[in-house]
Amino acid sequence: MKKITVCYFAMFRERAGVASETLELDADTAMDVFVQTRSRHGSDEPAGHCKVAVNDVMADWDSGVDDGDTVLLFPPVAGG
Amino acid sequence: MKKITVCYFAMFRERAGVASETLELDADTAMDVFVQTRSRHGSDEPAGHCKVAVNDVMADWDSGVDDGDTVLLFPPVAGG
Amino acid sequence: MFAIAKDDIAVDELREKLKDPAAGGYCVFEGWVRNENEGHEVERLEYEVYEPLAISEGEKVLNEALQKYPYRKVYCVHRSGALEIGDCAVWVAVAAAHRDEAFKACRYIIDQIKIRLPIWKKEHYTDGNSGWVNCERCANVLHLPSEQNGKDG
Amino acid sequence: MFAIAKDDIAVDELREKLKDPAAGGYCVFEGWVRNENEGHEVERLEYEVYEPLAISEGEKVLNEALQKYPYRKVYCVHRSGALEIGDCAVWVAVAAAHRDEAFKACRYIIDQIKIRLPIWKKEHYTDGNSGWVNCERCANVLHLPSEQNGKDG
Repeated sequence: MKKITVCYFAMFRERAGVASETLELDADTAMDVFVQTRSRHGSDEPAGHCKVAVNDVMADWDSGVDDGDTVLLFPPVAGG
Repeated sequence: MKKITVCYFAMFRERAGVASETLELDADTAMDVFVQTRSRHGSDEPAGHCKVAVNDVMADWDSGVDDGDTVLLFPPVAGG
Repeated sequence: MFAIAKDDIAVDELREKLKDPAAGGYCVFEGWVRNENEGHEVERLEYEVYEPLAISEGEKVLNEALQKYPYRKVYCVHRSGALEIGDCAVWVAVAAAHRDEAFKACRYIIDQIKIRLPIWKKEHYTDGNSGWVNCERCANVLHLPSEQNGKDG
Repeated sequence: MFAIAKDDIAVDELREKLKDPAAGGYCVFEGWVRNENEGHEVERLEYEVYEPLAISEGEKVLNEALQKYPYRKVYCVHRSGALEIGDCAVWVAVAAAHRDEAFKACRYIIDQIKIRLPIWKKEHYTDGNSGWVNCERCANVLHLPSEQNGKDG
């Protein structure tokens, strides 16, 4: 198990009811974090619509995550 | 012979030394007017680079011209 | 230069920053808050922006545009916070030697900003409802295969 | 609305004319006087405009753009007279529901204005020379066959 800080944005944050939380997860990749926190961010969005960053750097869904990392889960963006 | 008022613009006007003049020309089309006034507007530009208007309406080079018409000869344009 | 603005974007002042004696073409795009979206009457909206990554990703977009369509100067500002109908939500300005690069760089930048930056738009409708707006490209993105294999947490 | 301006184009005021609550995209193109053209150092320039036909042909271009890329509002102003480096020679603004029409209509308008309107540009160079600038499309236009048959006057 790894200690991962997960940050939720926009609709994810509204559904989770918190902007961030630190969880013990059995996660190897950013995708694992996304899937294992579904009951928190409540999203049935496909991950392909969403984006992820690890430690404030944009990342791929198969990017690895380590103990102590911060994973930012971004719902579908809509700038402009 | 037809009495045609010919108006010169930009480099054509500079070369002709006048903005307009009324000439007696044996001209059936706007192209005839362009060609027969070459010694006035001094242009060796192909007509395809230039434009013509008859009585303040944009015209084609094969547009007919009548006695009393005003033909405007436009050298290559460069707006913008 | 990419920036996030918490208040009205000062378009008149910003234009001055683009001035360049070697620039012959200047193209601006502004995104304005419309009174309607997909059949819903919009009253106002809110942008949520994750600034650290919006700015770094925004700067990346500007640099990509520079490589593709060499320009002389660029400036882009995106709003955060509450906006009313008619407000300017995003402002992209490019000054280039010729108009072709100015238009193409400007278009590239706004297109990328809309799909890449961590910015979210919540619309408030006149009927009292509200909703987060989906990315315009989402309809074209497929589910990722690896997602199906994950463990649900 | 297409207009010819004898003095500085008041871009800040003109922007207000495009405001429309149903417009989500606003695209502007400005042509600025550059300090260089085809290797010549430019000091200043003059535009000669034949107003009656520049305006009617300009309005025609705006209408064509409306048919091709339906927009909400449009405004275009072209300068006449003497201009200095950095001055705005032409200003084209389009407000549309979405950005695609705004960009495309704006581009269509400036492209057509440059090749169709009876407007001529005389550049004055720092070396004291001056010259009328040729249309950018001229290189692509062929001699007309009928021209060879004409009688020289």
